[in-house]
Amino acid sequence: MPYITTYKGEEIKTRVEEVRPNFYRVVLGEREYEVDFLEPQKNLYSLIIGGKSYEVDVDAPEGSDVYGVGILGDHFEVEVVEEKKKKLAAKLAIGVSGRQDMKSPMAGNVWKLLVKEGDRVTAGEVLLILEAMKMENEIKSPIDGTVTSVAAKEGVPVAAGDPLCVVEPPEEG
Amino acid sequence: MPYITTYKGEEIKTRVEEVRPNFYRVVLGEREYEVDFLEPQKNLYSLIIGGKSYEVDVDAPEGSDVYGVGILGDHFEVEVVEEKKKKLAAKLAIGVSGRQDMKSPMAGNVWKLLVKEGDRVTAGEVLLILEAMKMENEIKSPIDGTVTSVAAKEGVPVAAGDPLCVVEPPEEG
Amino acid sequence: MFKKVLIANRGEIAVRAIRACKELEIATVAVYSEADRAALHVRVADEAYCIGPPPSSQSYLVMDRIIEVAKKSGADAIHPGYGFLAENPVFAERCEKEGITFIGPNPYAIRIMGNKTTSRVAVAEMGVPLVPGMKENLTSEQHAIEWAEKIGFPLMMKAASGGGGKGMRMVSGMEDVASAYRSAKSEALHSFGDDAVYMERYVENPRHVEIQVVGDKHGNIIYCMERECSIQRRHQKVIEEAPSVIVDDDMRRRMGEAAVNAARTVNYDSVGTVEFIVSGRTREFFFLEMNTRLQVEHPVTEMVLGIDLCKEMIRIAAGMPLSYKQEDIKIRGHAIECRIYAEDPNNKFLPTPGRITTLRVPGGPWVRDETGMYEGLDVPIYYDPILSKLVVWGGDREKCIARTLRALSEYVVKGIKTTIPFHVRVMKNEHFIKGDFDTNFIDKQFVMEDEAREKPYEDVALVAAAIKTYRRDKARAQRILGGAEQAQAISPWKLSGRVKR
Amino acid sequence: MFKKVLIANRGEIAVRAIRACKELEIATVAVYSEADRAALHVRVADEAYCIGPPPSSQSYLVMDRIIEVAKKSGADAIHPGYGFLAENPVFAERCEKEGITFIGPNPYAIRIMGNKTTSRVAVAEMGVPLVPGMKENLTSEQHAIEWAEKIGFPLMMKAASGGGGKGMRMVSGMEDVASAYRSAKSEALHSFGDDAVYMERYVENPRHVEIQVVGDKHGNIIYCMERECSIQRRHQKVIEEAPSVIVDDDMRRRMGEAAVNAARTVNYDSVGTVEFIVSGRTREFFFLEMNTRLQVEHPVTEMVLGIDLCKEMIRIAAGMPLSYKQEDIKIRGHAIECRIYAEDPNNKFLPTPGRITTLRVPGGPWVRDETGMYEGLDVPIYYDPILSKLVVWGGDREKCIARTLRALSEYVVKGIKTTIPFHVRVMKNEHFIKGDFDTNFIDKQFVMEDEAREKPYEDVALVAAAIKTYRRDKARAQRILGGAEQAQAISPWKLSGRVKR
Repeated sequence: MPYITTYKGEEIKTRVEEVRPNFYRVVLGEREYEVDFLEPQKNLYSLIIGGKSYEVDVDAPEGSDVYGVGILGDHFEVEVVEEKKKKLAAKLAIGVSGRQDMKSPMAGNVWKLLVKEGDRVTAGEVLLILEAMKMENEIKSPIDGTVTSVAAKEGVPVAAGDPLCVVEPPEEG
Repeated sequence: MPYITTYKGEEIKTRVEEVRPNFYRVVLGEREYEVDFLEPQKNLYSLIIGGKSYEVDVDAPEGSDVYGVGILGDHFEVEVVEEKKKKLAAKLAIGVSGRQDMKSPMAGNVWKLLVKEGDRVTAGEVLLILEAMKMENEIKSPIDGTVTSVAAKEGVPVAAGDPLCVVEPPEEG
Repeated sequence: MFKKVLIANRGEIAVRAIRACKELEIATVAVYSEADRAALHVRVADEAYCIGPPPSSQSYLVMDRIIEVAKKSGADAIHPGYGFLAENPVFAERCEKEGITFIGPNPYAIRIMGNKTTSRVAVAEMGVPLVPGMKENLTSEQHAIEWAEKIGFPLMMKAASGGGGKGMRMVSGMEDVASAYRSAKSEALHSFGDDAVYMERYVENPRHVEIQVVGDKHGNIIYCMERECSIQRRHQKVIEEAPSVIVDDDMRRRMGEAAVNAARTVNYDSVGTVEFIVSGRTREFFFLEMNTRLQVEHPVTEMVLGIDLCKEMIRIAAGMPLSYKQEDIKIRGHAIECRIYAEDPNNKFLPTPGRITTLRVPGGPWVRDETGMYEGLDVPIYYDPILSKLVVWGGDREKCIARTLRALSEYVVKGIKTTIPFHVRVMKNEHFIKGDFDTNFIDKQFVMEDEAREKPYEDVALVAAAIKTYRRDKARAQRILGGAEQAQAISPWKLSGRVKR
Repeated sequence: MFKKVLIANRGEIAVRAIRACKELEIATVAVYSEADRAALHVRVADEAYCIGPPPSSQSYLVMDRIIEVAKKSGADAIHPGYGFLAENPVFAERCEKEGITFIGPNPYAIRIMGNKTTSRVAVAEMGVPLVPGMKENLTSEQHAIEWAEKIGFPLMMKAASGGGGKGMRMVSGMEDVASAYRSAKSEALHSFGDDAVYMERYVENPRHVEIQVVGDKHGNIIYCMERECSIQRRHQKVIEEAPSVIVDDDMRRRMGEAAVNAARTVNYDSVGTVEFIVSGRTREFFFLEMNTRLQVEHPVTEMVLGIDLCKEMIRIAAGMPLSYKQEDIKIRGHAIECRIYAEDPNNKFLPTPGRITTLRVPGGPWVRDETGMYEGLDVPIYYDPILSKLVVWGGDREKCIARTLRALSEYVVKGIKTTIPFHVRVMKNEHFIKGDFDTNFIDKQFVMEDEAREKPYEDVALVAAAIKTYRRDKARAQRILGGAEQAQAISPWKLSGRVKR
């Protein structure tokens, strides 16, 4: 299947072929790799590529095309998307602005809620402070805009991915 | 639910009641225990009984009522059966003799097959030798009788529980 | 010896203390909050009692509940671990009054050493060197300006009840004295409820070197050599080692004797640590404070000396004399400890509570795993993020670093993020390898060097991500087609949901 | 130093050698049979190549394949581990011819020491004590009767190419000499393809004590003290320790010097072990044989000496001189190793291949896990049942036993049975604790004492079984009723199958 891999802003045409069970051919742009594959523990791969043995830790949150890949202390953020889906996404792209659904980056307690519905905020302004494991973590607005809804409540715990609040950019024109 | 627990040949009337989630009352004959229960890893129980904390390793082969229980180096073979089922089994009991379906006690290779269909064997006679992990393990007939079928083949691997052969006792009278 | 010891703590240090008791054949009593029923310390103790809701203010810090459990279970001693009630003189006195032995020093020692000012006054009398500066607190801006002239620049403005870098200001010239005074005072009040501040000389290339001391109830006090704890992130120790590269035999003896003198001022009668700040430039050392507990980093000392400090602490509390004389204390090789936190080093060190879904712990020669983790554990959000400590011994520092790197490469924790990758990167850093660092190294220099590092396995990462995507897509396609084999893994309602979509 | 080392082995010893190479910053090449693709040594090595089908005769023993992989990968040395090709002089010579360094002694040493008769002749010339007896083989029944008179009773009839207790007979009187001669000869022929037998004195209360030696290629040989290996089950070591309770300083020096003399006869130039049989009654010691490899039990020596024998072995093979002089070798504390086998101690020690579904490894102070296991591993049926080794150090033997018991109590292996419960029971045995045992202890005395032991937790076991049954029955009932929540765990076709039943 043809994919587009995005790593450090660069797009690489990618093809994956299952030559036989647990053996893949992967083409990354001009480079081609034959991969002896095993998954001895869930999302922990043992790859043998041209005789070299690698243990690779792969994390993929449900519903996301962005993978966190760990190899011996190094961390890689890689996006892999089907080629046709990528083209579609490019057409629909609306830039870095737009409506911001703020989600909790971790489980924690909402220690301080600093905004309410209708508040105007600027990019970088602290919206609320989460507390987890005795550490305070500021959640900041990524854009200038208005807080249009607030789901977080002070003193109430949230799980990773829970909605906290929504910031909408000023209407255009 | 009323059970009969059998341990070292002794039968003990047993009742289990779920007082609340993860908290049980267990009555063993005259003794009664209140048990704070947790299963942090599969079939590895953390029990707190009257303040005492125990880690208990419980194994129950699929379809068997006999449990292997391990606590700090000690091993217990315990059978727990519903009271009514036990009574039924008692009625049907046919003693220690009868047709013997010999099953493999472990995964291994059939190294030597020493009997064939129709052979007469005596109790304790070696029927076949299994090899696993560089060790030879003799499988002996538990009764005097005749080999009426042989499923094992020399040089062919078997899994734990696979049928090896059947020994039938001489017909009565 | 005690019959039964209650461990008034949780996590890896509770497990450490329980192990020591087991090896001494002493029964153990765990206490746990409602968030910790499944914690490892509950599972490995002989007895376990719930002492309240998750927040530590309602459980691990509630003296009444802990004393009550001790009495109910018949425990004759309490081990406080570190943190929580470990350095609370009121708790130590309360234990004494209830007839339960507090496994730690006498309450007087805890009280004197728990306060920066009283501890400095006490040890100075015994000739222990202090950073040149004030012995009282500042009373006004004018007072600060007068003293700044005497001390010279750069100097440090510090909160009397300080810790963790809060209420601290480096002042490089006279023009900044007044504003530093005001802001340090306000931060000190906010952080510690006490706005007392003082000033002292700024020690250049500051290194944090501490001496382990052990005293018994018969007046014997010895020093168990030093630990180097300069690898700190935001004033928190993250990697410790023994011995220190900047300490030679003569300096070790002088620091050791100073530490014993400091301990003697309070008739110290347990394991404890005298912390010094050492100038990396001049190798002068100055008393910082004394910690009246078993430190997080005690294992590095244990590994190089072959002495079980946790067991020795229990023996001493039971009134037994020290098992060692000063001349028995000999260093063999080198040891390093890496603190494994539930924090994501690739995402601003954000805390990462959650379920540990896969765990593979490093092993092999001279690798010690001090853990509170197991596979399946839900790491709660309520407590410190320390999960475990990896402690490694080697014949010398170079071998020890190579072994630590090897051990870290074997570590697998999935489900939550940990600081393991951070430690891998520190072990490969050339300044760390050379021993060329001070307490600012991680925050200032390492961060930049780390950003610029080579990543040799980029293509392997891309290959892995591509295969993961391919397998995920294939599994999805097969689920939609409804192959019976693949369907096993998912539930009926999920299946129908997907088919409908 | 080598650039790349091929490890011609599998399991825990392959992992051990790979760890040593990693710490020396040498690249590693693993080889594996088709049954071992998922094995830990494949996952942790830098390179890995499949060398054939599961049976070792078609993979780990095929010299051509291994040499081929070494050449293809550019390995300049081969570490043989123990077993397989470790003591095969032909393989050592083959490596030499191909220009690849064999990490082990010279082939001459392997050849001489690999044969009981030639090794006895060689060491006797250097004055190393042998068990009083014959230096040639028996030629006839009459010959046996003549020698029996000279040696006296009880005596041992032994196969010249023996090992593992096969072809051995204890003979207590003249009337049994002829029949023992015939049966030992026949068993020796059957077991080793060689029917040569000889006789020697029977050593009373025999203990197996061995001396670790290390020699380099520059003529230096030192001894690294002893290991006690008398805890054997059916002539296989299962628990080893260092030092031995029956060896004092003087005896240690005499045994060490004898071992060095034995090693010198073959210009020994690697790590090796000289095995002695020691009379528990008289404390006389006699040469048994020399093992020209790294032993399974080498970690106990490493722990008490603070020396990495596996790394030293690699350094020596690279031509480097010994890192230690005899006077550097000093014992600190005590160490015990428990071999963890895939055998069921509660069911006649039957082998138990299969999948490891849960694994929790012990940790904490001075606990060393030498493993080839991980959670999810399928233990294959083709190889030796050793899974891992638990190695524990303590300040003295008593502390070490207490710590070993503590560590064993933390071990959890589910899915397959292991010998862990057996080790728990040995650590609690009063004869073992006193050090009062010989090589017959486990098979003769321990088995009976173990049968008769108290089991304090019977009711807890019954409670657990009752709860398990209750929960199983409840889950079944809920599945049949088809509660959506419970149904998640099972597949649609299974569910319908159950409903129909």
